[in-house]
Amino acid sequence: MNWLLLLEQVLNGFQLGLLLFLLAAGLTLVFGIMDMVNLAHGSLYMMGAYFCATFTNWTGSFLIAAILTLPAVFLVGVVVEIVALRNLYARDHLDQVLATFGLILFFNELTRLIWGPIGLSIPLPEFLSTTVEIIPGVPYPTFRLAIILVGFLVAALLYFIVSRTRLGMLVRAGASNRDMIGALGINIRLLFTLVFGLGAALAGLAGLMAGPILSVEIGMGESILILTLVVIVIGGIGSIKGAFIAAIIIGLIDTVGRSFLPEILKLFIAEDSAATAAPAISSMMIYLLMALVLAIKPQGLFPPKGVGR
Amino acid sequence: MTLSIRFFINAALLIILALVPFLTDWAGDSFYTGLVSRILILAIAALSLNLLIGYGGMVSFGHAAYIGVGAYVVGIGAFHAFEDGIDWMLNGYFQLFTTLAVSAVIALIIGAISLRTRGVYFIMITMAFSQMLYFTAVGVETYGADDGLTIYSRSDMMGLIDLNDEKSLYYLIFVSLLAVLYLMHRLVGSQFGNVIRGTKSNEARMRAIGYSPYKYRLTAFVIAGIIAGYAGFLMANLSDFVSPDMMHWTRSGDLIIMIVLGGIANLFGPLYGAVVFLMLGELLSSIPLTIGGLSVGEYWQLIFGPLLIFIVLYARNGIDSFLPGKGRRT
Amino acid sequence: MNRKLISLVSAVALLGVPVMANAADNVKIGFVTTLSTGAGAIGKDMREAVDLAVEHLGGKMAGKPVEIIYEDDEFKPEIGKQKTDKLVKKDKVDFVAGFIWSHVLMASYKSAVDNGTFLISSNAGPSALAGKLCNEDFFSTSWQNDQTPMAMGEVLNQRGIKKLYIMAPNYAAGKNMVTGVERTFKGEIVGKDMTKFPDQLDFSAELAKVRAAKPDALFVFYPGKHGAQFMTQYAQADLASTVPLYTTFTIDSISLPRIGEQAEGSLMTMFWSPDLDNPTNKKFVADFKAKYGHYPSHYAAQSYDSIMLIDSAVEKVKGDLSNHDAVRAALKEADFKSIRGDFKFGNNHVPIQNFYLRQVVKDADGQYTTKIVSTVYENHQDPYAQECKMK
Amino acid sequence: MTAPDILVVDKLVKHYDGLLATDDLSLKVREGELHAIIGPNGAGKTTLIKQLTGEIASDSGSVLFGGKNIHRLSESERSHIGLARSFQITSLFKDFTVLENVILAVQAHKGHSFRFWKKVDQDRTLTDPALDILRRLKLEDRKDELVSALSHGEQRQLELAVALATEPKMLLLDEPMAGMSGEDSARLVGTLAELKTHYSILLIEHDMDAVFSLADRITVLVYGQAIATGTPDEIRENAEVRQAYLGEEA
Repeated sequence: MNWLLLLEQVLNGFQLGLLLFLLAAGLTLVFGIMDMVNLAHGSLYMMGAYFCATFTNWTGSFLIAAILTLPAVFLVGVVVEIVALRNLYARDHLDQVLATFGLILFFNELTRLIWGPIGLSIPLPEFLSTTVEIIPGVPYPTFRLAIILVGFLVAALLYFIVSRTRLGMLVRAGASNRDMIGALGINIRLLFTLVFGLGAALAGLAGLMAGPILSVEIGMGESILILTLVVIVIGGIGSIKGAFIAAIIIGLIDTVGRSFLPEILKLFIAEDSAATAAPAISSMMIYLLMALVLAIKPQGLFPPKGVGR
Repeated sequence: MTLSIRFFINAALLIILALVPFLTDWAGDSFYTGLVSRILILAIAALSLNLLIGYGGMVSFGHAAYIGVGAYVVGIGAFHAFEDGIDWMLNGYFQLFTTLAVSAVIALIIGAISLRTRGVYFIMITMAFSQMLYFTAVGVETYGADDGLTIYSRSDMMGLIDLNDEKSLYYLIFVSLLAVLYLMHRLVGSQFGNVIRGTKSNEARMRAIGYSPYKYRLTAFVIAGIIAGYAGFLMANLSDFVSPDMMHWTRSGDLIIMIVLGGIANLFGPLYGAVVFLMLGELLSSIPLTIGGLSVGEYWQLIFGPLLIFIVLYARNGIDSFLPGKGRRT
Repeated sequence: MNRKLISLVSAVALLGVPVMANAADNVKIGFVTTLSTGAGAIGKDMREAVDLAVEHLGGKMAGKPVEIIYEDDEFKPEIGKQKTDKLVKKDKVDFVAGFIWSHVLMASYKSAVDNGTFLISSNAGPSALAGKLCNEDFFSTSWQNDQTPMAMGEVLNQRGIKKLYIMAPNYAAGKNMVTGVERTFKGEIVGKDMTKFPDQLDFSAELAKVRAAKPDALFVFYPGKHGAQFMTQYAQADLASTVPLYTTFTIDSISLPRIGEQAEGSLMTMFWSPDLDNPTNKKFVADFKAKYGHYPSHYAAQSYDSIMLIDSAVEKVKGDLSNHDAVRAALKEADFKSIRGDFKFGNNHVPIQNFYLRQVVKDADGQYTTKIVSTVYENHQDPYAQECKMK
Repeated sequence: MTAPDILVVDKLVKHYDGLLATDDLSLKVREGELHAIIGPNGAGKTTLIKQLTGEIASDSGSVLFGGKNIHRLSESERSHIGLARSFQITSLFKDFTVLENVILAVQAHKGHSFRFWKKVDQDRTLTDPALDILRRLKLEDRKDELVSALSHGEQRQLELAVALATEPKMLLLDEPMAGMSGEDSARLVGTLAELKTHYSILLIEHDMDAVFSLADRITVLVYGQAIATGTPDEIRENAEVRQAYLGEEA
């Protein structure tokens, strides 16, 4: 085994995992507190990427664009919440799935209308588009390191908000006992709108950071949405901690598994069949993992207390 | 059953459907026979899914997988008959039996594991299993991988019915639809259906009065899987083609949309949903209107998306709410 | 707009209004491509080329007005099939052309040929249709999947590459590309990654493996949106200095405006390039740029050829499309000036053509495009032609 | 001469997050008696019912029903040996009619339900017993109404009807009078008085008038422990109860 390669793949795994966490955090909060399945979360991610691309184009600076993008996506989230989603909280999941699926179609076509069918690209500033030698002989893209850093910072910040602030207390209370916060006389509408906006901003952050490496495309939200749903389901719906751990696990398994699976398979089956089986198995690996976790723990790894029962 | 307005509307729809091949003959436009055939097949699949979702509250997000399984049985049979000259694999009864058996076994395995979970976890785990089947199909190069398989001979029904004849195939599909509708009607009103519906309504109370719902739900899951597999058998014979794309989770999503669109827990709902969903796409995409150089038809999803939201928000029983008369499970 | 009215009226036909027979003195061509979804960019390019071709023809073939009916396959096989059904059964077109994706073509293929309608692929080139399943009513104005990477394999040999790393998405066309390069490349393949399709987001894991394997070169095939994605990540990984990149169908005129800077200098093989020196191509590229403001892609070039091929056949039979065999013979003759110069079909109705090595460069206006470096193959026929029983 | 014990609860324990919901709880219910359990909110009454029906597992202790240890039986198996329960918060099948609610419970005790064809509403072996029970609880003329169309009082009656339809030996009634108007309560007291001649009943109730008029014996539960058991008169006189439950100084 090549240890340097393994190390690099672990870094890659963390980078993917933290990106997923940014998306999963918002989604799991909305899910946990409002009991709302929001498939359009991926569209907010896409908005983040498109806004950032446009702002970068206007201002010429990725950093300024990033700072402008966050409030912009927050606003989009708030508008979507007030116009469409607010009326769906009391509905069953099926209605929510259908309506937010409608939102996906709408956002995709609107994007195609405004920005055209060809994707955009986000040019990075010089200092972010180079590589750093993390250990001699292993250069690693600076921007990916930046994603890891931002991911950890946001995770720490969220941890602080959820465990130390009043908003966090309400969020925790909401995830385990939805009726209670109403009883406390909190303005629930405002709380929900704020939480939704926060989730949207996090999705936007993920989008603007994914944009420069994964390219800005129509429909970019859907493929990552599925991964995100897998993350929050494995983690336990409503649990930020669960989302964090599941995101890292998925990131690591996807990346490290993908790169070493052919070698591992060769230990068990003939080389030829290993070569054909490996891509198929690596494609379904995360689904296998999810089915396995749910078969053993039907409420995910860290179900918040009192949810679902 | 009382003869309500709704009864006449449903009957009128069935009569129109029964006449479709003649109407299109008369209009000299056989395209619609094929299109309506496809709609009816998807309606059969949606009906079976509605047993789970509408009556049983089990939101399976992987139902298209069984359509794919059924279609692949036909495709693989035709492939070996064509490539290797194994003629018996073209036998329609053999294919049909295999389709039903394989979809039953797969549904049994998936259901046995998935039904341990509830709510969104159930939605996600059923999707996960269907994606595994999807990627398996993509990975099997012998059977065309993602390019799929072209079916060179339709199932050979030994002279009982000729599936190559458009009208015969249409009527097979139509009669199948009637049979599934009647089966659902009986099932839902039976003791078994009572348990399924009761569990959706109040699972805790079901346990308290002495039921263990698991085995009933699993049975419903398998029944729905078998019917969807049968729909796949028909679909393969209609389109002469199978591909992994038929099993993708978005296809399962389409089935759910049909059900919700048609009005949930309503016998005819999935049929209305399938007709409206598929016709709407066809019609909206050919709107002859251009605004500022952009063809509206090409951006039809810009209209369809908000329409979905509107239906969910203001027409809680889908199309059902627009039809006169009360349609509570006939 | 007329046909859209007809289609609405026909929808009403379901409720019992008979439709009049189509006017027989039009040449009707159905064109199936992807217009919605993210892949709509390719469809747009193809449609622009078809519109330009019709314009060049003055809207007429053999004196008859040409009617093009565009249909959107939404990147889904069954929708492609449904639209093809509609074209042949309802619109009763004389030719169906277009098709970007092999799986959509494979699904739609029987609908057209079983109905006795000519099918002309403007892009997709699955090996089955070139080989065993070749059909006398099916023609291609593109290529078979294996050919372009075979040319690339030769290039790699010429350049003295000994150790090659291969990356491609794990689907039929991806596997064809890999088979193609493996057919001709003589050195050692030190690593091969078939990545998830279509949802792979990130190639970091594979690129790290490439770095660790220390190959002389990297060959990739990432069509459409994945191309831009791959090129960006390849550039960020700083591999260019140690592992040079060779591609097929990864960089095209659709992605170049976005990724030109990162792709400048990179090498690929193809049957065509905007700077290919023949009168038809010069006129096509110049008029296309003038009309739409950007370079045509190979998708556009192939689509242009599809229409011109149809025109040559319609002219040859003097507009009389009633004799199916005569039209087929005329199509097979392919007596027209192609954007590739001369045009000749093999026995399987796939063109026998040249393949070139081309490189990404900046033109005089600062736009990124490709120019031909050398000719790799002359009059190359695909390897599946021998499996086709047609003469 | 006392009847044999039908239910024997011995040293039952249940923890919730370090909180003892039932703490070494022991209790005996005699066959044919109406045994009431009273106690302040949070005394562990509903937890006890849930432990008895098997909805939640006990940490330790044992439950004997009809002399048989039911520790390993699932919730539905306990229903089949004759333990029936009504819910404190009405728990009915909301989109079913009144009759259908009762039929569902009758059906549960007529063997398996893998019967796919025959219409339930045409099956007299199901409808007849269901109609009988509705008649007993005076809900017969409401049989075709949806549950949502019933008044609160009627829903509570139906809650009881569903429990009765499972042909129980013993009823576990969790605050059957919760939220009822005085008139409805009076009617229910009449019903319960009639029922106690047929079934052993464990009744949890806050309505003290009802409890003291109906119960043969009463157990007082405080902080998960049974502090006293006896006839209504004995309980009225019990100093410990007065102190703990009624908050009076002894």
